[in-house]
Amino acid sequence: MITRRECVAPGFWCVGFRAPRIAGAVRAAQYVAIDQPGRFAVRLPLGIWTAEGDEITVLFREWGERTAQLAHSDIGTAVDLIGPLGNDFTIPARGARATIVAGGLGVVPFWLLGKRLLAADVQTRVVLGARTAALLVGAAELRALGLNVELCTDDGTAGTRGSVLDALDSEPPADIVYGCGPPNMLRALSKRCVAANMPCEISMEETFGCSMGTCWGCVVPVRRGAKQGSGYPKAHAESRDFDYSRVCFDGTVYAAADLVWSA
Amino acid sequence: MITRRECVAPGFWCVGFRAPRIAGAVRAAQYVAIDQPGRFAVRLPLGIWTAEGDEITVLFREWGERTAQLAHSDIGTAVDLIGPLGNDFTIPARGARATIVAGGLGVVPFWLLGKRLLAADVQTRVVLGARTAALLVGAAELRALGLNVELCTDDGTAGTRGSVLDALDSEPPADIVYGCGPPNMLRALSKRCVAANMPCEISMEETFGCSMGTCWGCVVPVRRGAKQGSGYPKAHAESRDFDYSRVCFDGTVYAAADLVWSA
Amino acid sequence: MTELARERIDPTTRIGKSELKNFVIAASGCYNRGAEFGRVTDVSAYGAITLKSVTLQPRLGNGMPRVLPAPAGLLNAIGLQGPGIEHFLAHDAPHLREVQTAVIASVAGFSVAEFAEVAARMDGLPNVVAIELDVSCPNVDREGECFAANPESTADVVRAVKARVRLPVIAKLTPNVTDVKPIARAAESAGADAISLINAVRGMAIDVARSQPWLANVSGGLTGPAIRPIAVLAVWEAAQAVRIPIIGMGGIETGRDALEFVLAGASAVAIGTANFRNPDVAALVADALVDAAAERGLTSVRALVGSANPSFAGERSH
Amino acid sequence: MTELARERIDPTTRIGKSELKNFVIAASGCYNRGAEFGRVTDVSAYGAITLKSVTLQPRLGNGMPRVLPAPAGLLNAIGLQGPGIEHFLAHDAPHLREVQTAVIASVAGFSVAEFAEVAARMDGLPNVVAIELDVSCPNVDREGECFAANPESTADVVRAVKARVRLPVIAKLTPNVTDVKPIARAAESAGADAISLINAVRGMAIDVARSQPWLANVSGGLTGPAIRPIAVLAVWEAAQAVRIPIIGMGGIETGRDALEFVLAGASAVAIGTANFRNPDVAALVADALVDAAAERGLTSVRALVGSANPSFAGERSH
Ligand SMILES: Cc1cc2nc3c(=O)[nH]c(=O)nc-3n(C[C@H](O)[C@H](O)[C@H](O)COP(=O)(O)OP(=O)(O)OC[C@H]3O[C@@H](n4cnc5c(N)ncnc54)[C@H](O)[C@@H]3O)c2cc1C
Ligand SMILES: Cc1cc2nc3c(=O)[nH]c(=O)nc-3n(C[C@H](O)[C@H](O)[C@H](O)COP(=O)(O)OP(=O)(O)OC[C@H]3O[C@@H](n4cnc5c(N)ncnc54)[C@H](O)[C@@H]3O)c2cc1C
Ligand SMILES: Cc1cc2nc3c(=O)[nH]c(=O)nc-3n(C[C@H](O)[C@H](O)[C@H](O)COP(=O)(O)O)c2cc1C
Ligand SMILES: Cc1cc2nc3c(=O)[nH]c(=O)nc-3n(C[C@H](O)[C@H](O)[C@H](O)COP(=O)(O)O)c2cc1C
Ligand code: FES
Ligand code: FES
Repeated sequence: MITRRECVAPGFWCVGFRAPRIAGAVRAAQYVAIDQPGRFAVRLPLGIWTAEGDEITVLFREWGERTAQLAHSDIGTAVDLIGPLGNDFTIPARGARATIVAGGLGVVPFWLLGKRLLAADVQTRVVLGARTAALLVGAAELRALGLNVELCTDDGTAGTRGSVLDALDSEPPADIVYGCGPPNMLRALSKRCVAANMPCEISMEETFGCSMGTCWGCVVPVRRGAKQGSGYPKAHAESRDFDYSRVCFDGTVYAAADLVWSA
Repeated sequence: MITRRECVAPGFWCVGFRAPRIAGAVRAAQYVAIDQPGRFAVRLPLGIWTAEGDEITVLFREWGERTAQLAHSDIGTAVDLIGPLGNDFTIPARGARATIVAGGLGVVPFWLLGKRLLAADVQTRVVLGARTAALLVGAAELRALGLNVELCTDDGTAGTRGSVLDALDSEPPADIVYGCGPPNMLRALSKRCVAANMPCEISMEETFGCSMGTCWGCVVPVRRGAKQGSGYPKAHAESRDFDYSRVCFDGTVYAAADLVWSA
Repeated sequence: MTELARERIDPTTRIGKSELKNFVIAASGCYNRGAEFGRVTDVSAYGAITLKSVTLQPRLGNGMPRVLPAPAGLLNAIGLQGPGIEHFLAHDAPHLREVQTAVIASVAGFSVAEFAEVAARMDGLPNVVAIELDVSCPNVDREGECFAANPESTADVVRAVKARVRLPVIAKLTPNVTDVKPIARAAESAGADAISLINAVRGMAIDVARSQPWLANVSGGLTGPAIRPIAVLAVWEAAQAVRIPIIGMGGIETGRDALEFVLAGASAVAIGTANFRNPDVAALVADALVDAAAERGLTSVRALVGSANPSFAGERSH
Repeated sequence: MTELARERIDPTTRIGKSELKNFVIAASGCYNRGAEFGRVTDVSAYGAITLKSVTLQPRLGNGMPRVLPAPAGLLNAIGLQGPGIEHFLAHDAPHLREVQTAVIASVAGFSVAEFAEVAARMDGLPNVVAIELDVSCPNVDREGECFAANPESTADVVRAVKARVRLPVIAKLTPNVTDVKPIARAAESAGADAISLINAVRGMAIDVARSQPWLANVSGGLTGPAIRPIAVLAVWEAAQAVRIPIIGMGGIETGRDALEFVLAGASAVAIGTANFRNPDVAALVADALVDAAAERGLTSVRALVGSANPSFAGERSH
């Protein structure tokens, strides 16, 4: 059931659901698959933003029809959720230093992760970037957790001017880097961390069909042998050598070193 | 905008809309064509039940997806209505005697007609029938107008046991008969009135496509030469001789003498 | 890429030698003669409206029910109810000059000779800028397959009509075939000035309560958003097969939908079922196409045609 | 007509010599090996589950994106990603005995010999009660048309497989043809024990923002409620053309939807896309079919088969 609904920025919404079982079990980077009334043939996957008490929230943009319908559903509407789905991030040892790098709505997995890292006494730095100030969401909620959040925008309309990657240069490397955001940012972040031999985990996104690991519609290429791959043998006819992994079921979190960006 | 919503019997709903222009213009037997959010390709036609002040109501059953969605829409929801559409009944001279015969949801056009007949000092008898008591709706609202309403059910669970037609035998013929309801009832009523040379007007229903007279999806057969027919010449290849009329645009009200039931 | 002011974008298109003031056409069978829609909307927002297909003889059409809502679509089996060409010329044609936009006449027939005869009598009517051949209507029981299921019979109809009329001729193709490309090519070789596609997709529903087909005609044609992916693919493939302009249609409700067809290779789009939901759809779509050109820094909507289709065979404006 | 108690209705059906405990089958490609769905639902509600099609060689499948929501449907172009028969036999087949219902193995191939080879190696696996031939997958780039577009090549595949396997063989047909009847007849004459239809309908979408096809594979297959009227008609026509049992599918979400297929002539129904919305859809549909028989005073669901189709060619139970 929808418990709250707030327009947090033009086109951006935060919607809450009463979902005690999910709220109790959820870990960072997990998502729910939402079935909506209307002629949608597949569920809408949305990352879980916050979880407190019996309630979870999602933070999303009005992309197309399903997100628009959710954004305009009334409080009290019954909603059919499956979740929490997907794997989660690795939590380092007490005292370690972690850097979270998020682009735009890539902030979603990091409320839960930030909370967890704080509880685990991990020194956490958060860098939040976007093209422009209007697309920066979630910073206030992360700060409210007690996290230190640095902002940057490509056009300098909020925080430092520049990309989240530029911001990484300004401080000593962390023990682990977490990333979520647009593909170009993730590719650059991933390559950089792999080159620097820095542990890095990325929460990936693809268009989903089933959200349950059965349709193979949501794959990303991973290194052959990666534990999240299909494990199928190399296809003789294929010249390129990589494997596919289902983001919905084997992800959404991958070690940067396992991801193949050139496929 | 939806102003009220009431379940008047299991599966039967009365929904109100703020629609000043329609409420001001509507005549009995007219309908609205409702566009709903969701993946419906065509509008839902519903007869207008009451009209008071700025508000109209519709009275309907949960048939399929569109009526179900409307039945479960919240008060305050914006709704796109086109209307009032369709023609209306003939009103006889002051002092005339009229009989209204309705089967089930065929009651819908008769709140507006009853009100109009009362205002025109027409002596009005209303016979409302259904298969069983649970399918009888609208009687209270008609009585509240000051109309005298007789009930009958096939199974005797409310009012007299028997069909609305049986009820017709019990009193002297009227100057005009109005009918709306299931096809079998309308056919019998129609034939009886035509045989008795009694003026009779029928509000017809068919599955609609466009609701605007352009798709020719909603036709009923009428006598060739009827003013509501297409006026197209007789097709050489056709052995049967009748014409088709668009219920949405040329109807919904037809003189019983113009309707062809055997086509 | 600079964004251009809307007023500086050329919204027009061409079907053969006829120019249309914008890309958006009312699909045949969904707009009647425009008289009824005049009540609620403005016909002039359309670049052209296509008339309901006219046959040689009057036709009563199919029995009832003729329509049924389907998931994201509409099933219909009207069966070409119509007055026949004689009555049309006498009673409807005189009103054509009142229509506030260009008119495309649509012809349906049951033999090559019928098509040629009706088309010839449509040629030169007031406001009429092109003649569309409904060789693909799936609802009418013809002996054997419908014309558009077969390249030769499609070509036969086009050739016969071209010999009799001066206006541009549009062959309207069906998606109910294994491969639309040879049929599009046959229409082009036979002299068609344009092709339009898609007509309705064959389908049916069973009335489970009465255990019989829902439509009196048993099967019907599925239209509306449900068929849009099928239609976009048909346009995409046809646009790789022929050089003549293509009028794309099937499930268009918004500017975004129309843009899919234009980028795939359509030089115009037609809207049928969506008129039933939104009588103002034409203006909305026409404006959105102009905006799309403006956003991309193009000076005409025509410059968008085929730009997502690397094997587009038609002429590119840019 | 008396209403019978649900318990007294026979819910079973037959595909060739194999009996299924109910009418409802999981469609190929939508249920994987059942292991993943086990998390959220009960596989045993299905009368059978069809495996994702297996090919001779391993296949990486298509690039991304592979799916896109469409109006009342889903567009997909997975491209038969899979382990190949060798790896399947070694790693997946041993788990088949754990599946809590009957299994239909699905085979896809790029030559007649491949089909025969893979099918032969599937014959006799634990729990497997039939072999379905995906001669109609629209996503994979084959030289020329796909097998199921052509009666002869469909028959060639069926004949070659029948010569190598003992299990009932099901030919899965495509709706992307001008006429499905000759293809169904060819499959029957070649010895198929059943046919299933429809596979996905060909379609595509253009990503208007990037001005390119949305799917990496350009075109894909449309599934879900959008295609239901197309599927019901295909089953209706096939049921007039062949006497072997038909497995009907395409857009089934409810018992009412399934009943349309059964009344049209399907001896079983399959559900694909609807599993993605409602993991409990199988039980819901199976129960509704039993209810439908009960309401009509019939003693078996099988007695409903074809009862809306006057020209139904199969055997009637009543
Ligand atoms: C695991 C996971 C978690 C996610 N979490 C979040 C989250 O927390 N917040 C969030 O905002 N999103 C999230 N997403 C993304 C979200 O699920 C998708 O954007 C989803 O597709 C939106 O559904 P929709 O029906 O609203 O839009 P859709 O109709 O699916 O459209 C999606 C996008 O494609 C565009 N589009 C569709 N068709 C076309 C076309 N033909 N041409 C051009 N563009 C087209 C739409 O305009 C829109 O931008 C997540 C996705 C995944 C897989
Ligand atoms: C002018 C006019 C006025 C009307 N006024 C009223 C009114 O005042 N009140 C009222 O209640 N109704 C009224 N109706 C009827 C109403 O518009 C229709 O019942 C409409 O179809 C309901 O839409 P829906 O989407 O809810 O159901 P639909 O999905 O359109 O289904 C309509 C009916 O068909 C059934 N159905 C659909 N598909 C199948 C199938 N394959 N097999 C068996 N059954 C199927 C549904 O279960 C349902 O009973 C009116 C109709 C017209 C034309
Ligand atoms: C009710 C109805 C009647 C139609 N009649 C005709 C017709 O007479 N001739 C024709 O060529 N197409 C006819 N069509 C097909 C449309 O012109 C169009 O090709 C099809 O509906 C797809 O477009 P849409 O999805 O926008 O409706 C008809 C469609 C509908 C819905
Ligand atoms: C993601 C996906 C993958 C599919 N893969 C296969 C396949 O490998 N083999 C096959 O025969 N059919 C495949 N199909 C087709 C389905 O089995 C079924 O024929 C089709 O989806 C229509 O049913 P539906 O509308 O219930 O989904 C696939 C369908 C989907 C949606
Ligand atoms: S969305 Fe179906 S496997 Fe991931
Ligand atoms: S519903 Fe279209 S003409 Fe009546």
